[in-house]
Amino acid sequence: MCLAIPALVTAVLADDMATVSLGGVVKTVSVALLDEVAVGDYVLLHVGYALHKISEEEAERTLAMMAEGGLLQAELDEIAGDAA
Amino acid sequence: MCLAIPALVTAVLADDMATVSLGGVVKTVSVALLDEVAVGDYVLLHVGYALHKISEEEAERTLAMMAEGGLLQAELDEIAGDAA
Amino acid sequence: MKYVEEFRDRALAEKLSAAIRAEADAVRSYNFMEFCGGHTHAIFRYGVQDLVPANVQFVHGPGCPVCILPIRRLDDAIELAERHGVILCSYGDMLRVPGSKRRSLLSVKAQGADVRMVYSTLDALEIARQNPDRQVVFLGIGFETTTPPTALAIRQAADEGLTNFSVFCNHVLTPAAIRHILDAPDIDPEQAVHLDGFLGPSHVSTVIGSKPYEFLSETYRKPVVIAGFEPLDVLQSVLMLIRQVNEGRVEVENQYARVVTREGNTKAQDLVDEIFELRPAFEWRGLGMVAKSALAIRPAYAAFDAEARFDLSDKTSREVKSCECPAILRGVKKPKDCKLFGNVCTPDNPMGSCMVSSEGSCAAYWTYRRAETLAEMAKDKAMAEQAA
Amino acid sequence: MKYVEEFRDRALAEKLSAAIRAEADAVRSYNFMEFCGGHTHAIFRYGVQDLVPANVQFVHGPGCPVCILPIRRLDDAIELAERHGVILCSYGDMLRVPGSKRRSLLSVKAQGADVRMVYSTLDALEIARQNPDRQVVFLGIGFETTTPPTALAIRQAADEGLTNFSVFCNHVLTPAAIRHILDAPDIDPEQAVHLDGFLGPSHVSTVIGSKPYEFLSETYRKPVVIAGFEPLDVLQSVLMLIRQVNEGRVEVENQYARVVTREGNTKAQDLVDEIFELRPAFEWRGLGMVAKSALAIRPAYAAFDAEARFDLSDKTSREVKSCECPAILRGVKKPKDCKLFGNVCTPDNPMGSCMVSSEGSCAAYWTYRRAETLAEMAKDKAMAEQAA
Amino acid sequence: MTAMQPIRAKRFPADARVTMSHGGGGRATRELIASVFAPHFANPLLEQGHDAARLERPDGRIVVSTDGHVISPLFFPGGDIGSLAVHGTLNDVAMGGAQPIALTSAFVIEEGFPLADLERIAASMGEAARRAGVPIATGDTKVVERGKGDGVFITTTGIGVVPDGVEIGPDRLAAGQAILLSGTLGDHGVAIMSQRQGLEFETTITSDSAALHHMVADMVAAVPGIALLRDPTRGGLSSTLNELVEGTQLGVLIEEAAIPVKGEVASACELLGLDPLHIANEGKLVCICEEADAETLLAIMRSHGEGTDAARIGTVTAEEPGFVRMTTAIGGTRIVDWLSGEQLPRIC
Amino acid sequence: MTAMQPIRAKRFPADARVTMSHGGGGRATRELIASVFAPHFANPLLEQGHDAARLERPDGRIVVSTDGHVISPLFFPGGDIGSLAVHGTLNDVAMGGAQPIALTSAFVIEEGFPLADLERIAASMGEAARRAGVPIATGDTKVVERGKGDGVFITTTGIGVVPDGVEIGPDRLAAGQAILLSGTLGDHGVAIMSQRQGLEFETTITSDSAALHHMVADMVAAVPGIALLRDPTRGGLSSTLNELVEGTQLGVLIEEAAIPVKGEVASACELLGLDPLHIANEGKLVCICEEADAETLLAIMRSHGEGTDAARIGTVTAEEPGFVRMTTAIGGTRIVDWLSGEQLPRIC
Ligand code: SF4
Ligand code: SF4
Ligand SMILES: [Mg+2]
Ligand SMILES: [Mg+2]
Ligand SMILES: [Mg+2]
Ligand SMILES: [Mg+2]
Ligand SMILES: [Mg+2]
Ligand SMILES: [Mg+2]
Ligand SMILES: [Mg+2]
Ligand SMILES: [Mg+2]
Ligand SMILES: [Mg+2]
Ligand SMILES: [Mg+2]
Repeated sequence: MCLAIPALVTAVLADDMATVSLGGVVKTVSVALLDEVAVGDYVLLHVGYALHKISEEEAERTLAMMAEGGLLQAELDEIAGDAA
Repeated sequence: MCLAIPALVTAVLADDMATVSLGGVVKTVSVALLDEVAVGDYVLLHVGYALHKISEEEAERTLAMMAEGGLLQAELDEIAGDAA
Repeated sequence: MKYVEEFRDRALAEKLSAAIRAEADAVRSYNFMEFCGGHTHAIFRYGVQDLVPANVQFVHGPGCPVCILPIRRLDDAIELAERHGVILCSYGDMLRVPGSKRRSLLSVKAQGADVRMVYSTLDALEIARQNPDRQVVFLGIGFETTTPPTALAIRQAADEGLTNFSVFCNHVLTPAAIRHILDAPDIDPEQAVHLDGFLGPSHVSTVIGSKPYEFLSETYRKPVVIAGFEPLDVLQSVLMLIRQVNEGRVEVENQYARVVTREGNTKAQDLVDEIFELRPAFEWRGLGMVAKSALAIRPAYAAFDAEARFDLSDKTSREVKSCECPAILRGVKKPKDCKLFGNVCTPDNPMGSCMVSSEGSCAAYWTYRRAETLAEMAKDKAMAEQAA
Repeated sequence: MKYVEEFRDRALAEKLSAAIRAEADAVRSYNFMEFCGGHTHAIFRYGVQDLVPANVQFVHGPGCPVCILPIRRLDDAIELAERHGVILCSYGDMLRVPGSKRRSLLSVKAQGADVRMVYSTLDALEIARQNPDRQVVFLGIGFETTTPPTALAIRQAADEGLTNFSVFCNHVLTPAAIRHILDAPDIDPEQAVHLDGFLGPSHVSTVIGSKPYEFLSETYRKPVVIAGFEPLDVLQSVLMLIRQVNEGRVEVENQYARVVTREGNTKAQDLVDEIFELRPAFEWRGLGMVAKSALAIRPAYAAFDAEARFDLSDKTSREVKSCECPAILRGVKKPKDCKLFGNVCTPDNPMGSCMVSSEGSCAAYWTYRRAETLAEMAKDKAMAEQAA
Repeated sequence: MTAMQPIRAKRFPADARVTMSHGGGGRATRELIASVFAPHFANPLLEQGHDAARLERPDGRIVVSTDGHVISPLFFPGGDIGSLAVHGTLNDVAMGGAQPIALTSAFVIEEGFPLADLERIAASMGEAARRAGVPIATGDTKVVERGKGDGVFITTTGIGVVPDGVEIGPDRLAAGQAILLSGTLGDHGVAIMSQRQGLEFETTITSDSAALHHMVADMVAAVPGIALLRDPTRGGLSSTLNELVEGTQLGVLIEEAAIPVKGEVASACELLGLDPLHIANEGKLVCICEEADAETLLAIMRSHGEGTDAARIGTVTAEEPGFVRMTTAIGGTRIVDWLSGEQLPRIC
Repeated sequence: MTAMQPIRAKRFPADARVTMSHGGGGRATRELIASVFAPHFANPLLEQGHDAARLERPDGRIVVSTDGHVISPLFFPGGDIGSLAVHGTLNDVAMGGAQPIALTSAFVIEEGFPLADLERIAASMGEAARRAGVPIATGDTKVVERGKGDGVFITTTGIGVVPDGVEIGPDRLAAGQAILLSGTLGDHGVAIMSQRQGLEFETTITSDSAALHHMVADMVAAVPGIALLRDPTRGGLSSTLNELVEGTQLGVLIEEAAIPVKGEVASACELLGLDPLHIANEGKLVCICEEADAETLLAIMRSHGEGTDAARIGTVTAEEPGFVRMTTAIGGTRIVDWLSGEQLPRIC
């Protein structure tokens, strides 16, 4: 029900509409719920509407945290220890 | 367009309707165009309505005339001559 | 089937055939017009021509209601179904007749219009009752036979207070058409076929009686035999006509006495009078405008008159060029004289109305006598080429 | 697909899994409720359970909008489609949910009701524009994620002056439901599951932000991690929850920071505020009446409110007896505890709403973990028999 | 795409209807098949559980024929779409002089169709196939949205084996051959039309729907040199005969008085303005053979229940190539034309 | 009931539509067939002019399969209902290990359908059949009233011959066998869905609709002992595998990461919330064989245009009988279930 997926804005159209691409699949959606949107933005798409922009920076931070999180707390401590 | 066929009245129903039989095929039709109709009457049926009663007497006369008519006028004269 | 099979008896047919051959005067010809399409159909379906000598010729009249409906009226019916979105009900044969641009009620149905074939005005009324939110129009066509059922339907609708039922009335009158043909002011005398007598309408006469044809013998001096639609009826009527001609009599005789009386069905006549009135004139395909030849719904029943209820647009309706239906319906040409016959025009792909109804001349020739007709056409063509 | 595939990476998953196994304290258990059906689905579809130790348990919450719609409201929707003859539009999952007498929107559609699946409220508006002579009702269901699109559709309809479009509004609010579960006044303490933390809503939070969950840590002292819907998001969030628990922290953390902010989408929030107002209370399947847990259309937009426009009859709506959905939706039972599971109740023939949506617990167990569940059920049964 | 392997039959409620799910190709489709079709169609070929059925190596050449059945109404006096779909295709195979060895059936069902009616059709189909001794080897089920179908359409295909030496086909026609008809014309079409809404009439006529391959087997055994067999179905005898001669150097002459037509069928035709020669039959055949074989074949036909009214109705001629001519009841002659335009209602 | 003998082709006007007359069985039916179908289907079997086609005595056992095609939209990227109806049935025959020798086709056409579209479909069907080297031996045409159909439905039946020694069937499955897939999943279903009204999205994906019997011929020649072949059409790979094991003593274990899926197909599935395992394919096959034959067969598949992406995706197991289990992308496991409920839109 809350299915939503990331999509790249490829064109901003009239009437609060935009064209987005999801891995090559192109769809026309409403961006009326966003304050501003630009070509190149990634947005989260839900039932034909963009709900929110996606932050590239945060995504990368999350992935980095995962790689980190994959380390055991003990190993992290060790790394911290080594660094110290 | 003016297709019409003879049918036997098998039952007189309410609302100026009647059941008729055409050689075993039974159909409910309107007899509203006839002054009176009784079981046993033959009627001429057209687009769901009985148009006219059929006269048995006249039908037989016609068939008899045909049999006669089939004789050449000359033969008829002859017969008349013989009888005379 | 009583009153049917007896009138198709082969032994009797042979007797009548022999009598006709014997009595027909070999040195003259007998041209009899059968007004009714019903007769045309019976003649062809049973091969009646094969039972009469070659000098007895049937001239096919305009008595096929489907054939004589002018294309403009058919375009109006198509407009009712398409533009006004009504449920348009009609008898089966009417559906395939091509209107302008070769569009028929059947082809607009195939494109989504709601066109329904009915077997009776009773069905059309029932459709109206079952679809109270739709307008239902019955396309009323036909001669005096078919008119009383339409009149009854209108009265019934009035009695029930149906507000969604109306009739697009195209009912026409036979005597006026026959008179028009005989007046034939527009016919090239060289083309004109001399008519020696008429096979009078069969089922029409059960309603109006034989009296309305008496002007034919009285004014026009033409023998008339009211004839049944079975093949023996036709043969006997031909024999009766030959005898009138040979004897110099000019009478209205009634071969179809088992159903037709001089007065007809007066109850039906009264009902028709109550609902309908004479139109000053009406167009017949083939005959043009014919005075006092058709009925309109009386103003008292205007609520049931589709012409009053719907705004029908002006239109220029066009016949297929080189279709000879008009001349065929006047009896001055035969289907073989039309160069479209069997070539591009067939019952599956009719160009004119005469090719649609099984009572139309072209359809009858195509369906039942195609081999002979095509052979004649080939012969005519060869002769024409030789002449040229 | 950027932002999708990275979050399904197997190597990273294995790392996270190893970390979870290492950090989870073997002598205690961790019971985390995922509120959202989206999480439930991700957990099952990717077999996330297989990557966490047995003492980390997922407790499935009531976060499937299809599952928690009370049967009475569904019966109302069926009535709109059947008795009022509207074009009823809804998202796909809703169509198969059984209402009273096991009738669903899909089954009444099969019997002739005009029920249409739409992918967006934009489609429902378009259907209304294209069918000006029909009433079109959009069955609005869903949490805060799905509400703004409904709000926009209503405003659009108002702007266009559409007179044949309305919404049957069943939009509900997540924080109220979580609060209700934690208050759990009606739950038998023996049955109650102790919850060690929450996987916070993912896409709901993109709209409302993480702030509305702060009461959970502040008032109820429960750790919360707002978690994305991809499997790595779930694993990482579990790790973060374990760390909070192990460290005795109670915070609202945001794992899904790439889309969720503390404030959320204020434009969408304002729009929702303009169109909707709080209902004093609303019934949730499983939870009963929950105060301030749902939205109604404001009187200013009553013209677009199907509840105002149509007269919905009183009805006694009945759940299938012995369907355990209510207890499952509260997290106090599991699908294996329902004796209908897999027996008479399957996704093709659902008895309760939890078996319909792919986000429902019963459907998830059936579809993705049937083998294990049926084995457990057999074991439970054997033990019960031994005990007896 | 879904084999009819019985997986798990289930009992549907009495008022259950077909839904789109039943056509999705998933478990619901399999359950429908297992519950509604498999019990009635049961046979070893179907139980192979494969999407395609494997038959034994045939002892002769293969004959194959297919027909879609879209009849309305679905149930009519003397049969239903299920039995019709079996008989219609078996007969087309038999008209090749072949003995049918297997049938396939493909259903297109309209959403909302009552399962009880579907089961009734399946039962009738199964019974017709069993009686005919021909298994329904494989099948297919599709569901279309309400308003995109008309209850049920069934396409059946028949596979048959024709013995060596039997070379039935239009190329075998020659002037002087006798034309035989296995019984009365028009029973099927009239039975259907009697049920048509707005046209209803009562008659005791029932459809002649029947499988003719057993009769054909005896005919072919006695006279392997039969020139042609045809079943005069849609379009009636007139279309069958026209199909044979149109565009060829041969004609046909038939005798109206010799053509068997039941009294009630003749009456119904009068009522509707139809010609019995245009009306569909579903249990009759036209056989064209050498003059010398005519009596033998008539005797064989008459010895079968389906051929009791068999009659010699005409002759192949060289005189009027391309035309079907008939001596009429009153001794005149006329062309017998194809059915022109639409025959209402749908009769097969 | 009407053989497809070319009588007289005629040119219909460009905007002509199918009328009820075209289904009456009379001359209009024959003209439609002669004008629209015959030119595209032309082959010696059809020209026998008989309602049933007679094939030569086959050199092996017969395999027969049938499918109704009710796809919407009728035209889609990579094909149309015509080519699909040919490929779909040829493939079912090929899945029996057989080489198809003939097809039949039965059309149910909705009144008002544009003749130009019908001809386009016939042309595509004819071309697909010619390319496949399999004649359309006989056919049938019915017309239903407007609102009682959906453009065109086409039921095709395929007849094939399977060489002795080839015994493909579900009874041949055994634990330890390898499961091969001939290429990417979901192309057909996604191509169809991209055209669905109200759902439109743009993609470069085209249907994989293709005939597989040439590839199968090479596979069977190299490894006559192939245990099973199936085309994962409606219901997708999940239904195909479940059909095989449900109710048996065998299970299946597949590896999500090993299953080829195109990027755009995966994206479209995300967009629609669908699982590629549930999506229909029309040019793929699943092959189950002995472990030892897996590489040989993969090499053969990859040497054909239709099998370039062939992959080993799993193994038949004895461990969890009746279930299809999958190792997921992240290394967890789950059951792979049948498609549940309706798959929208109609995809075959
Ligand atoms: S053959 Fe056709 S075109 Fe010629 S007159 Fe007759 S109806 Fe008209
Ligand atoms: S298995 Fe079915 S009946 Fe049981 S709780 Fe779940 S949805 Fe309800
Ligand atoms: Mg199939
Ligand atoms: Mg298959
Ligand atoms: Mg056939
Ligand atoms: Mg047949
Ligand atoms: Mg319908
Ligand atoms: Mg056929
Ligand atoms: Mg046949
Ligand atoms: Mg198949
Ligand atoms: Mg297939
Ligand atoms: Mg339609």
